[in-house]
This record gives sequence, C-alpha cells and structure tokens, in this order.
Amino acid sequence: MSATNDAFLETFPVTLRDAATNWLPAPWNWLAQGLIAVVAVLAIFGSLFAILTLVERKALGRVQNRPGPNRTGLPYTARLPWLKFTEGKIFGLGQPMADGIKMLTKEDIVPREADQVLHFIAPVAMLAMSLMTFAVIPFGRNLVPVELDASVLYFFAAGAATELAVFMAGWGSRNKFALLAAMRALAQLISYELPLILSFVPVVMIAGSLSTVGIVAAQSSWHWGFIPHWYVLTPWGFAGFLIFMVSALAESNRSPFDLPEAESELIAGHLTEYSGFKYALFFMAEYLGMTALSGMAVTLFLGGWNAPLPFLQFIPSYVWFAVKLLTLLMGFIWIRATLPRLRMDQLMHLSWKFLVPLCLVNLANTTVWHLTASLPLAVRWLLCAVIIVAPFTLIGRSLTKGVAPRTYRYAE
Amino acid sequence: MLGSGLLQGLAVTAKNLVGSFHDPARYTTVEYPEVKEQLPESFRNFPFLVTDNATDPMGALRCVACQICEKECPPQCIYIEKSKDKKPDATGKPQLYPAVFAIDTSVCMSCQICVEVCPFDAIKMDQEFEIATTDRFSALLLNREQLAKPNTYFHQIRPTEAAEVDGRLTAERKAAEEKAKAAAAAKAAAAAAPKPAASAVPTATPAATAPTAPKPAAAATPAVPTPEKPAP
Amino acid sequence: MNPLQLCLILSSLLFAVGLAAALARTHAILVLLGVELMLNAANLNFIAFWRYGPPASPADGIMFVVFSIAVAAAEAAVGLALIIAVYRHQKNIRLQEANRLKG
Amino acid sequence: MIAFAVIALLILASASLAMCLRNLVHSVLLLVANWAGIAVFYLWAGAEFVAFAQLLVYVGAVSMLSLFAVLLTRRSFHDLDIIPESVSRATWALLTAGAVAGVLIGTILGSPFGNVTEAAPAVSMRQLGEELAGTHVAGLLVVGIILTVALLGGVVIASKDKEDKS
Repeated sequence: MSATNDAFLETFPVTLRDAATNWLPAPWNWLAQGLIAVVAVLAIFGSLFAILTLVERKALGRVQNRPGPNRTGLPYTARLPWLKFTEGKIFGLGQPMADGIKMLTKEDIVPREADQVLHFIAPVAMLAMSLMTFAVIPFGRNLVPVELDASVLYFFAAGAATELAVFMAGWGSRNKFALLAAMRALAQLISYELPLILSFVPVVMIAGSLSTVGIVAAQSSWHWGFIPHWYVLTPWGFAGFLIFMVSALAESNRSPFDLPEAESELIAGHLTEYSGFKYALFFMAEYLGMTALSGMAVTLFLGGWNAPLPFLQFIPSYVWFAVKLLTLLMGFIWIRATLPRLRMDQLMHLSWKFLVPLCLVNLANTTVWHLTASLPLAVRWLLCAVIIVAPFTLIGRSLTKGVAPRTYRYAE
Repeated sequence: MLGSGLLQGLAVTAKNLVGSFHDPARYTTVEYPEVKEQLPESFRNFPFLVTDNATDPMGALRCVACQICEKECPPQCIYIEKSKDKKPDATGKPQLYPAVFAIDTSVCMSCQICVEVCPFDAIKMDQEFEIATTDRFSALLLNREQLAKPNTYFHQIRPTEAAEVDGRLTAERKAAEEKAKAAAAAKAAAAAAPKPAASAVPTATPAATAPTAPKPAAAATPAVPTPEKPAP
Repeated sequence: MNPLQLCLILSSLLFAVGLAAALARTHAILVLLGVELMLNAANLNFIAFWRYGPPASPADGIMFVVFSIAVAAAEAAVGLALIIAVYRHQKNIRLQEANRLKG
Repeated sequence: MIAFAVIALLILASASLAMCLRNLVHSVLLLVANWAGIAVFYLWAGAEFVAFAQLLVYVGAVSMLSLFAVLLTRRSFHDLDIIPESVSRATWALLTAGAVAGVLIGTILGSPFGNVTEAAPAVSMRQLGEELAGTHVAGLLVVGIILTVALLGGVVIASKDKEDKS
C-alpha cells in the first residue's frame, strides 16, 4: 500500500492544488484550497450531471429498442478530421448543452398568488443542500473536501434539509396540487429517511467511526489477500447495502419511487408551478442528490476508493471511486428502466412494514457478527446470513400474501 | 421469494439493453430521414392523377372530367372544371379532359372513395407523406400539374394493384377492339346482307362503350385491396 | 467581557424572545415553538459552559445537550400531537378557548 | 468574534422575526433558520456532534412536525393569518420577557467567571460514543424509552377516536 501511496497519479490532484496555492500566505492558502475543492466538485459533478442525463436517456432508449438522443451535435465538431464520420452529431453529445440552453431561455413563470420569497428560495435551497452533501465524501486517497469527525452524520443532516425545500416548493406555489403532492413527497422522504439511516448504522458500529475517511480505512485490507474487506461482502453489509439503495432511490425521488413527481398522474407534483431555470435547478438537485447518495453507498459499503484486488492498486484511487460510483448510477438507471411506479400505500408499507423491521433485525445481526469474531469466517458468515434471510423471507411472504398474477376472466 | 419478480424484470431489461447493440430484433428503430422503411403497399395518403405519358403528363391524363369523384367526395375536397374541347386519350379516342383539377389536401380525409368510384382508373392514392409546408392555404391546394403522376410511378408504389389495373385496361381495350372489329365485321356482313342488320346494331352499341361497361365489377376491386404482405 | 459572558447573554436574549412569544401569542403552535426556543437557549448555555467553563470531564456538556435534544424532540412530537387533538376537538387552536376539561 | 456576532445576529433576528410574523408557515421556516443558526453556533464552539444532531433533529424532524401541524390545523390558506393578540397581552408579555432578560443579563455581567479556557476541549467521536454507551448508558436507555413512549403517545393522541365520526 505504501508503494502506491505516493505514486505520481495517486497524488497528482493534491500536488496540483498545492502547487496552485502554496505561494499564498497562511490563512489565504487554506481558503484557496477550500475554494479549489468547491470549484472542482462543482465542475466535476456538474458535468457528470450533464452527461448522466444523456446517458440515462440513451440507456432508457436502448432498453426500449430505440437509440435515444443521437442528433444534437456540437458546432464545428464536423470539421475535426477524426470526428468527420459522425457528421457533426457526435452521438448526441450536444444534447445536455441544448437542454441547458432551452431551460435557461424558457420563461420563468411565477404564479401571481405564489409566495414569491419561498417560491424563489426552494430550488436554491434544494440545490445548495444537495451540493453540501458532497463535502464529506472521500473521492480518493487524500481527496476529501472536508475531513470531519462526524462526517456521516453531517451528510445526513444536510440531506434532511431537502425536505424543507420540497415543502417550500409545494407551499410557496399556492397551488393545491403542488401542496398535496409536496405533502406526499414529504411523507415519502420522512418514511425512507428512517431505513436510510438505520441501514448504515451497522457499518458505523463495525467500523467504529462516524468519519467517512475512517470507514473507508476500515475496509482497506483483504482476507487471504484477495477477498476485500468491503462491508457489502458480509451478510449484514449486503442487507444494509440493499436497504440503503432502496431508500436512496426513494430519497432521490427516482423511479419506482417517483410518486412525488409522477408526471403521468400528478401533473408534476411540487414542481407544477416551476418552469425554466428553477425547474432545471430542481432537476439538477435531484441528480446531484442521487450521485451523492451513490457516493455515500460506495463509501459505506463498497470500500470507498479501495481497489478490489491488491495488484490493482496501481490504478489511482479516485478512478476506483469513479468506477464504483458510475456502476451504482447505472444501476439507478437500470432500475428506472425496469420497474413501474409504486402506489402510495405500497410505498408506505414497504418502508414501515418491511425496510424498518429488516433494519432493526440487521442491527441485531451485526451485533451477532461482532460477538462471534472468534468463529471461523464461513460459520460466522452462514449464521449471519440465516439471521437476515429468514426474516426477509417471512416478512416478504406476509407482505405479498394474497398477491398473485392477476387473472382476467372476461378479457380472454 | 420476495424480489424474484424484480430480478426477472431486471434481467429482461438488461437483455434488451445488451441485445440492442448486436441483435437487430432488439433494436427495431429505423432512423427516419436517413433510412426510410419500405411502406406497405396498401398505405395511402392523398389522391393523385394517373397519366399514361410521363413526358407529356397533361396530354395523357386518364381523367375524362366525368366529375363522379367530385360528387362522391365526402368532404368535397375535389374541384373539377371540364374542358371545352376534346383531346385524344391513350387509345387515341377523343375525350374531355379536366381543365382544372384541384384537391384541397387540408380537407381530404384519405377515404379512397374517389378511387373506388372512378370508372377510368384515373385517380389513385399516393404514398407521399412528406408534405409539410410553410403555407397552409395555397400550398395545400394541389392543382392538376402537381397531382399528375405517371403510371410508372403508380407501378413503383403499388406494383400489385398497378399490374392488375394495367392488365384489366389492356384486356378491356383488346376486348373493345375485338368487339369493334366484330362489329365492323358484322357491319360489313350487314352491308352485304341488309336483312339481319337490325339485330346486329343493338349488340354493337354497347360494344362501342365497352371500356366503361364492366366498370361495376372493376370498381369493386380497389375497395377490397389485395392483402398485403407485412413489410419485412 | 469574556466570550463566556457573550454566549450567556445571547442565550438569555434567545430565552427572552421565546418567553415573550410563549406569553404573547395565543396560537398553540407558536406557543409550543416559543417553548422550543427556550429549550434551545438552555442548550446554548450548556455548550457555552462546556466550551469556556472550568475544565471538567470533556464530554459532559455535550452529553447534556444530546439528551436535552432527544427529550426536546419527544416533547415537540407529543406537543404537536396534542395540538392536533385539540384542533380536532374545538376546530381551532386558540389557547383561550381550550378551557374545557370535558369533551 | 466577528463570526460570533454574525451567528448571534442570525439567531436573534430570526427568532424575534419568527415570533412577530402573522404568517405561521413563515414563522416556522424562520424558526428553522434559527435552529440552523444555533447549529452553526455549536459548530463555532467546536461541538460538531451536537451541531449535526441539532440539524438532524430540529431542521430535519421537528420542523417537519411543526409544518405538518400547521397544515393540519387550518381550513384555508387564509386561516394561516392568525388574529393579532390584544395590545395589553403583548405589552405584558414583552415586559415580563424584558424583565427576565434584564435580570439574567445583569446577573451574568455581575458574576465573576474568572478566566475562561481558551482552547476548546478536545472530544473525539469515539470518546463521545464510549461515554454515551458507558457512563451514560442508563440515560441513553431512558431516552430511548421516552422517545418510544412519545412516539406511541403522539400516535394515540393524534389518531382519530373510534366513535368520533366527524
């Protein structure tokens, strides 16, 4: 590990930052480093958001037997010789830019009766809160914008504030549909906050740390040199990871939990009265929230920036983080392409009757894991797997009781 | 177990996603302006006028301005003015022709009734669908020159029906010629033997109008279009 | 004036604001929120003493506040549930009118 | 000290404004700002854990509770504009509060606090956790029970009575 610690590529971002700021006097130096971190996060995740919208539309298209957006090119690219074959379309890479220009130039409509201040603050607060969550994610070795002792707590404290933004959007619009949908959205966000937080408590317990850096460090070794110590590879970690991802789907209002926005059923939920740039801000906040939650899942369960195998450590840590993050984001898109939207009561049942009890069982499971440290790994693993799979099957069976494929008597 | 259905669904979409890159059956989209799908033969859009001579379309319109289509058109989008003079048609017989033939495509509902009632196979349904214009009044009112399209074009868009129509027309012409020949022969015979002439003349009269006579049967054919093979 | 005093003055002002709200307003929710403010002022004091006070066990002040926040959350939950119950009963939540013991 | 002044201003201004406004939703949202300001104060004082707990509990949970309560106890948008209180009541309340504040501030200024410790006490998260699950474990359990009871109590109180048909 120490061999890779000071490899050129590994330390390159930090070296670059230090080279840019070291000539400044002491307090300014620190401030400039912070600013650089902020700008880097904004630039990288802003462009990731742009690309993600395109990738999502393309992947959804592929799943539905169509190519997705592939026309919008960028000006002058047709003149580049190595891009000539695309005829200026470059596989629709210009689409995010076109979308952005469209959003920016659209009319920004504020209802006359709306609460002007709240209507304005809501999207800004939403985006600010989802950007703030990026501050504590370790993107690579030595690449964490702010190193806090309780950074996991910070992450979820900042994330909790998005609920307020949703409320402000719904109430500030002075539209009864927006308000009702905001209430539904809040009910969803609050219900899934609980399993979200309970699902990572085992990780905090086992790692013995509330700091993301500490949690990543706790996952940075290998059993017998090839099985990584990632928490997702333990029974409780796997269950926690699944629960975390399901809750993250719900928290970021993604399909199949996109009831708050449900374009086809409720106009657009709390976004009904938003247009133009403010809508774009909400959209961006949604994607950034999804990215941040995926980043957190990578950090908590998938070993953060650690390489999966020791001999792969020559690849810089931030590349590993990016690979894992993108995999999870693709998973989000894949799920969106597959699953239909839940009904409101199913949504609530899933959280309160399934995820929360499973989280509590998982907590007990983690203590079993912790207390049986003397047993051989396989025995321990099997024991914990049984402890979590049995309630999963039982609760799942009670949840799906009486549910069967529908039979149509008259529509033969 | 709970979740197995979800996994099955995820497998289906994953197969589609991966398959769309190598399996044409899973990637059925045709990228339209560059690639155009073969239209089914029975696809129809707006009517056009069949002309037998591609070099002189106005001279060889099959339309004789009988105005049946104008009368039958449910939304009344056809407007015809008869010519004052007569022109020889494809067989050389002098016929009236439409001095003005206009179809308002903004009104036309593509019902194909004009095609079905036309006794001369002069109006057929076109397959041209890229008809968007920037002017919704004059540009959508198609006149005679815009409507006239050669018979070869008809063969191109609907080979089956065109062949059938052509076959019928030649058969009718041949029959008419034979009838006319027979009538001429009968006349000659009648001239030779004046007595039975009285019985020969009534049979000759329908023979002269032979091209129109079997129309009721012919008109039924386009109404029941030949079953199309689905486009591959 | 040392920073401890400044913090204490801040918290007493906050306490006074909460008190004034709890006394002056008749809307039950605002009264409850005034009480919340007073609780928060007390928490501010704990932290101020933990930060600037004579050194004791390093985690004591924080422990106080953690427990206090937990209890405050319970208090808010029950209080707001009570307000909803009162509203269902008398169709408004003006405290002067909530003067009957019998339903 | 500048940071402290800004934080104090944020806390006091949002609190007093919240308590004066007519519009209840605005009041609650301003109070949320106030709670966030208090969290910032904790951060400034070096109590990270408490600051995040404050954010999670107050900004995340209590604010939502209050907003739901506000929305559940009104019948139209205009119900929110609550009727102004009588002048005498407000005057007396302000006088009382002012007196309390005066007494408190006077006492604070008059008390000898001696030297303050300049360095913030260093508490690691691990230490906190060990204290919480060691020395204070009884308190932790009691808080857990209180929270559970409060949850159940809240549900019972706020749920509709069976015979109440309205």
